[in-house]
Amino acid sequence: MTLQHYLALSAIIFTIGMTGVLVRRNLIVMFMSVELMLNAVNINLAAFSKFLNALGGQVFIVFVMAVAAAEAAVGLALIITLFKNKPTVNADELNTMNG
Amino acid sequence: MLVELIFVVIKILVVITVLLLGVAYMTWLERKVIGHMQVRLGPTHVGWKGLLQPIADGLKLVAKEDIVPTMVDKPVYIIAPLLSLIPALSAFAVIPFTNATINLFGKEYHLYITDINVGLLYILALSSVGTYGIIMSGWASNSKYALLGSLRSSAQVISYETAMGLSLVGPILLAGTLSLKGITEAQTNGLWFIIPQFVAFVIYLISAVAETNRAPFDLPEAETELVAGFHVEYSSMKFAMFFLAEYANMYVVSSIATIVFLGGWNGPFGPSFVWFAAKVLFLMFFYLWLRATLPRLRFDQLMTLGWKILIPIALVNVVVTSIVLYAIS
Amino acid sequence: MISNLVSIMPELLMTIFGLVLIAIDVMTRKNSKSGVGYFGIFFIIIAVLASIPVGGFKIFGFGQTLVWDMYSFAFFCVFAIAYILTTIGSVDYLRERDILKGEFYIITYFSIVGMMFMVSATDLAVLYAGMETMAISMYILAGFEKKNLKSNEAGLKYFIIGAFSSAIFLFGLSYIYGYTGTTKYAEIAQMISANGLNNFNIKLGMVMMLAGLAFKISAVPFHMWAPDVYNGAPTPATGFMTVAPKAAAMGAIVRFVWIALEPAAAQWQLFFSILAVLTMTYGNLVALAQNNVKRMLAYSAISHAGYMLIGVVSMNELGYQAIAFYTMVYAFMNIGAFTILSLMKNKGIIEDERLESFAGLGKKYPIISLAMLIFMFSLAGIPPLAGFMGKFYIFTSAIKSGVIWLAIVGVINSVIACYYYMRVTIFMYFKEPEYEVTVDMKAASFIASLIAVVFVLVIGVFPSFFMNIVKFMIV
Amino acid sequence: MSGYLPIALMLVVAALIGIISVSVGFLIRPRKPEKVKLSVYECGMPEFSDARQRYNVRFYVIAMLFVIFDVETVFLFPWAVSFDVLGLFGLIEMIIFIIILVFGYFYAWKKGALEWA
Amino acid sequence: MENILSILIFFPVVAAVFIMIFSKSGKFAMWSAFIASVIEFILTIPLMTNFDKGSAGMQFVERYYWIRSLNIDYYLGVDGISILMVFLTTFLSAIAILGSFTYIQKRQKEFYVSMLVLEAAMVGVFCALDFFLFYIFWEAMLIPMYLIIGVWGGQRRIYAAVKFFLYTLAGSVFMMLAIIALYFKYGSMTGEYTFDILKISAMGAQFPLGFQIIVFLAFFFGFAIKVPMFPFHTWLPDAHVEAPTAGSVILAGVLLKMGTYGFLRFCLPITPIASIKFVPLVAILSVIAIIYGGLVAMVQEDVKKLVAYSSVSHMGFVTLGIYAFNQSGIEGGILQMFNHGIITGALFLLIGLIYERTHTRLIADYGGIAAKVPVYATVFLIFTMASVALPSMGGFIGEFLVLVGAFKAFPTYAGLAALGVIVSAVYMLWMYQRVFFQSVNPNLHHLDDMTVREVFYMIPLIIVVFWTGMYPETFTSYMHESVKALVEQLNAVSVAMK
Repeated sequence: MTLQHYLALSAIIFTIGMTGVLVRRNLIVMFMSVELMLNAVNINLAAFSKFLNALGGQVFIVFVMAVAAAEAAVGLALIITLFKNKPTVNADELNTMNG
Repeated sequence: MLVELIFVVIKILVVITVLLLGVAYMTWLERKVIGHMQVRLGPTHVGWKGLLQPIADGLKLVAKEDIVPTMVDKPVYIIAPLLSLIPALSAFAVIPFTNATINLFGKEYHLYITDINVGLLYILALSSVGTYGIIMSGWASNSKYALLGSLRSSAQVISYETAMGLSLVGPILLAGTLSLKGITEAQTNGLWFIIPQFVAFVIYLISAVAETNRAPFDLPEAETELVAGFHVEYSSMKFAMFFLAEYANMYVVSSIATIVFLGGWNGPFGPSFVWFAAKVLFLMFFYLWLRATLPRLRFDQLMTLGWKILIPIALVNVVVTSIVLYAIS
Repeated sequence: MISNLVSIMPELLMTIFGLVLIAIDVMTRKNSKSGVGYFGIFFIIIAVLASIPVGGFKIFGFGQTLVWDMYSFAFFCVFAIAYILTTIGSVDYLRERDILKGEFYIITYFSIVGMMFMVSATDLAVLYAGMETMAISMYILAGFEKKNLKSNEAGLKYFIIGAFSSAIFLFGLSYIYGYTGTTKYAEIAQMISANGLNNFNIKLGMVMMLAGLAFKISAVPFHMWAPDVYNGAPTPATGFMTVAPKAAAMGAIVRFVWIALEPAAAQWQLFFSILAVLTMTYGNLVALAQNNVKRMLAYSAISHAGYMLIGVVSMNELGYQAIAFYTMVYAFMNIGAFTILSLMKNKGIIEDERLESFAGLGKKYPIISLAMLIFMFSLAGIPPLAGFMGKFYIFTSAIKSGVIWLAIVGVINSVIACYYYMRVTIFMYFKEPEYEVTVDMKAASFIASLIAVVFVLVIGVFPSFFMNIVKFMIV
Repeated sequence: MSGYLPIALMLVVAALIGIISVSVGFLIRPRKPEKVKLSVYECGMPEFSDARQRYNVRFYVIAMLFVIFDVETVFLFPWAVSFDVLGLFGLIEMIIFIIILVFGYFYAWKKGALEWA
Repeated sequence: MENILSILIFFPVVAAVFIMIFSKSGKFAMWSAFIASVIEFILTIPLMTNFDKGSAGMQFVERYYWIRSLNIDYYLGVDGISILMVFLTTFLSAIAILGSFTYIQKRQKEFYVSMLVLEAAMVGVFCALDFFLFYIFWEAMLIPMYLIIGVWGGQRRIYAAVKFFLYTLAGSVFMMLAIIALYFKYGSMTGEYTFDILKISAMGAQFPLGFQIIVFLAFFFGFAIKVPMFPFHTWLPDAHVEAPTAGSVILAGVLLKMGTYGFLRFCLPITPIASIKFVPLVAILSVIAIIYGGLVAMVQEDVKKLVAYSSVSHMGFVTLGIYAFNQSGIEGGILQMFNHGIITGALFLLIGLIYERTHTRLIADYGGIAAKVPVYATVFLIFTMASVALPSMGGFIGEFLVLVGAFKAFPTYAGLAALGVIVSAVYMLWMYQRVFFQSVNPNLHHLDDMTVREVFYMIPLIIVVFWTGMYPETFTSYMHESVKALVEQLNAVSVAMK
């Protein structure tokens, strides 16, 4: 398990997440894809932290996780308020403002 | 290396076997104890004093028809019980139940499976995973009772998880480590943490009961209103697995309480394993006792207790502990 | 330890005051929630006054991960201005729509804490934490009008794309961390000057990170969220969102470029200048085609980010000062414009913010129209209004550093931009009304726009004082 | 790393036990599906509608609160472990942190997020 | 006396604010604006009388720190060239305001406020000695003028206003870049960063050629649009035609002069080498403007448009004279600026007042009105003659001096320009004939002659036209020294170039 392995794994996960955000149209799935991207970052940070023998990266992961939690809370709340007005979670139907 | 590996596998198998037996006989004990408390006898027919009852129950469950209702979300429906059971069993990987060692080929080995420096965090994390099993089962069943039960259950579990986590901060402050072994050793030559952290202990105990969905917090499966809660649509071994998971979780939280507050394997004399087992079993008995004694709470009372009483007290406990600790040192 | 506390003293003060605001919010009755905002103004003024870095001092804290200096202070002033104007100007709008809640002010307030961390960060971790504090608050603000579908959409779009951009930012950041072994700006700079910028991974990381920041300032091609979000969000919130987060991200970019990229400045000039050109040009050209003033201002906000980026491209002290000054000026004029926009109401025939709503306004509401005229021409950069001073400063910095072509692109753009700002005045003054439009100017909005107008004029004529605020010492 | 290998093994064993115990009865258990048996339980009546409907938003609020508070609790753990090292400054910082948390908590309380009636 | 220029600039602003706040009725607004503009004009008289004609330098200088961090000063002063322009501005503004009394029927208050603000900005442009200040005033004129055209203009006023605004702005932003470039160039050469026009002008010859060319082109672009020179003139007919009378008067009378003033004040001294290099370009464009403007004017059917195109032609003389680079050419140019302001202003006023009565400006709708409105016909004839440069009237002296200067510098172009004089006689007289003689248009039965007010504001214009025609020394004496200094500087440069 060299550093490159971890980086490759995280790059793959990141790409999957990114593709998910760009391709999928279900808001929840898009949000989950974003979380996937964040986790890819966490893998990177953990790997670097290990191979650099520095703790900074791991501290950063805690940051990222806390932020991801806050984001989840806010994001899901937004989805719920949207759903109350318009029962859909399809991103393509968010077209009230075209122009 | 290979020896080590084999030894670890053996340890795992032993622990799991003991655990499963413990779970099985806990059901027997539960029926017996509650029976006697209610001036009944409990199971008597299968074996001496009904001692083979759990085995019979197990066989029955294995042989029962496995009904999968038509409207369920099948993959999720099947994964859900596994997701409840696996974390409950896996938690035992880090529980140090004895300080005895064994000498194999000139090398000392611990008898507990392993010790990691974030043991407590690992257990908390696993118990969170268990929530997924509950919510997935309710969602997959496509039954109103199951869904409501699972929602209640997960709401309850996550509500008390916060209080539980906070109550553990005090002992961690005292011990200065997250390793369960470390916490036990911190109590070897001093007070058990139940003395300085009595408040935390009480909070932990209440939360633990709620975490495991046991009476008087057994709302998710309240028979009278929700039939059986989240596993109403489960039968056969899938149902049994929820059952196993519940009892295994009881063992887990009791073990944590033992380690964190009651000094773990520490005892004035005798083998450490016995002390550990005795403390755990006492706590398990306490569970049964509660079930026999207390009526079920209303859901709003449950939430009020968790959010408005336990969490503030736990927070105050953390602050006070840290300030006192700083003042002493 | 003391220096640690002093270095985050403004942020700490703001946080404490923010908590007090929460307490006030909880204690006030439902119909007097504007009091929360007014208390916020009071608190923020105290915080600003308490945190003036006397004599240009500069305090590093927490192992050089953040710093409080004149530069941070200048941006703090911008945020305070944005907060004060938004607060006063929003009361009537929010009450009208029945969303006058204390949370609006509290969230705005806490977002400022995040912004302050962004501009005073000298470490990527602090930058990230601040950025997310800001961003999450902004998602809520954008979706604040729960019952309005447009607002919901705005919030969600902002959220998805914002989270996406922070993920990209973070991924880049992780590479920088991995290959330089540090997240501190100064140490990154050392690594770069020692090894050059030949490491592909560092470059990739930088590009991804800067792209993530570019999302936050809505720079083209990372702008796609901006029009819809600015259009859908409640108007006062839009006013705030076009100003403060942009200023914060600009401040963060500047500090990053200033310290971390300093050894490789020349290589990044091209990157930023392409970004600037695209941003200005795209924002302006699309704004030309808009018939909804709010949307037009949204695109104009994109183009203004482009002008600000010219200051980054300059890579000199003057450019950085220019950005701070520009954001300050922009706060006054843009929030002023949005305040007036938020008052427009016609009786359901067309959208309130349509250009046609402004027809004949000059005759019916001369004072409001005059204010709008001033804001529009200020945004267009016509002297003697503040907007001109901002642009002048920016172009001065560009010429100083020799990127004359960019200055030329900039001025051509500002001429193009002039046309769509003028359209508003055309409708106000030169056209007869087609629909009945009412502008319900209450005391609070009046005061907000009055403050904005006065400052736009004052900064336009006597910019010295404000230029001195943004004068800071170089590291 | 070796500390984690047993955990991985444990997970594998636990999973195996789960899977085996589900599938062990496969050969002996009866299989007589019929329509009524395969319908979900609804007090013996034919099922009324799909169960996955919208449910009380309070569950959601609780979930949100949990996410926030639990993650905040996570910050307490490392602090508690290295309490000795951090000293007074760490204590002050954490008290500030807890104060912020408490404000958020009481805010949620006052806004009725913790009520269940 | 030492703050006279500031007073001149800010008095109209104060008056505008006063009107904005206290005016309840349009009548009050118009009278107070008129009084304010007359006071403003009276204030210029001591300026004129106290001016030391024997000095080429700046007088009445005021200088205060303004934006210290960029070394921008509030720096005012007038020399022989600009003082005439200040005089022209205040003079025409007063008359234009008086001339709007009946023309402007809606939103009078705003109109007069705009006029006063515009006046202040115009005076400011001519007095500013700091580049930055100059630019501020230069751009500040745009907003009131834009409003004047857009709100009170004719049918296509919106189009005209926007076109005017964007053209002018487009020109001036490049000027801004040039100004900033000069700031840094001067700073890097001397170590002193300043926007001081005089200091930078003094350095003019030492700027490297390439830099001079760039700066020259930027300035040229801005000023040529304002003048307007030939290819940049397309905004002018629209703006003049659509603007209300007062707007046209100010546009033609003052705003166009700013372009040529800019050439004199900036292009020549700051970029002398580039200016000399670009003489052929400017001369050719000027000649084209003279002839083209005249020919286009000839075929116009709209009187106002005709006068507008005649402005293009006349302003061509000005630029031609300036780029002759000799005493008579430049003096002729300045005099022509002054005269053109008076004459074209008067013509626009006259067109405006007949338009108020008939609501048409097409030549074909008139005819034979000389008999109905004899006074009007007489006054119109005077200014027509002045416009075709009849000797003894203002226009003659200016054009004559320009041609004398131009013959010295570039005879061919001067010859072609002289043709323009003939063309202008053709279109003006032909227009006069078609409007005032021939058969009477049956629609024009009720046509009142000029009222007392109208005669009253034409009289000063007539006086000035004859005065400049008979005794130009009154005005040229102001500029002799300044122009001499300028010519000497240019000669020194051209000698050095050889």
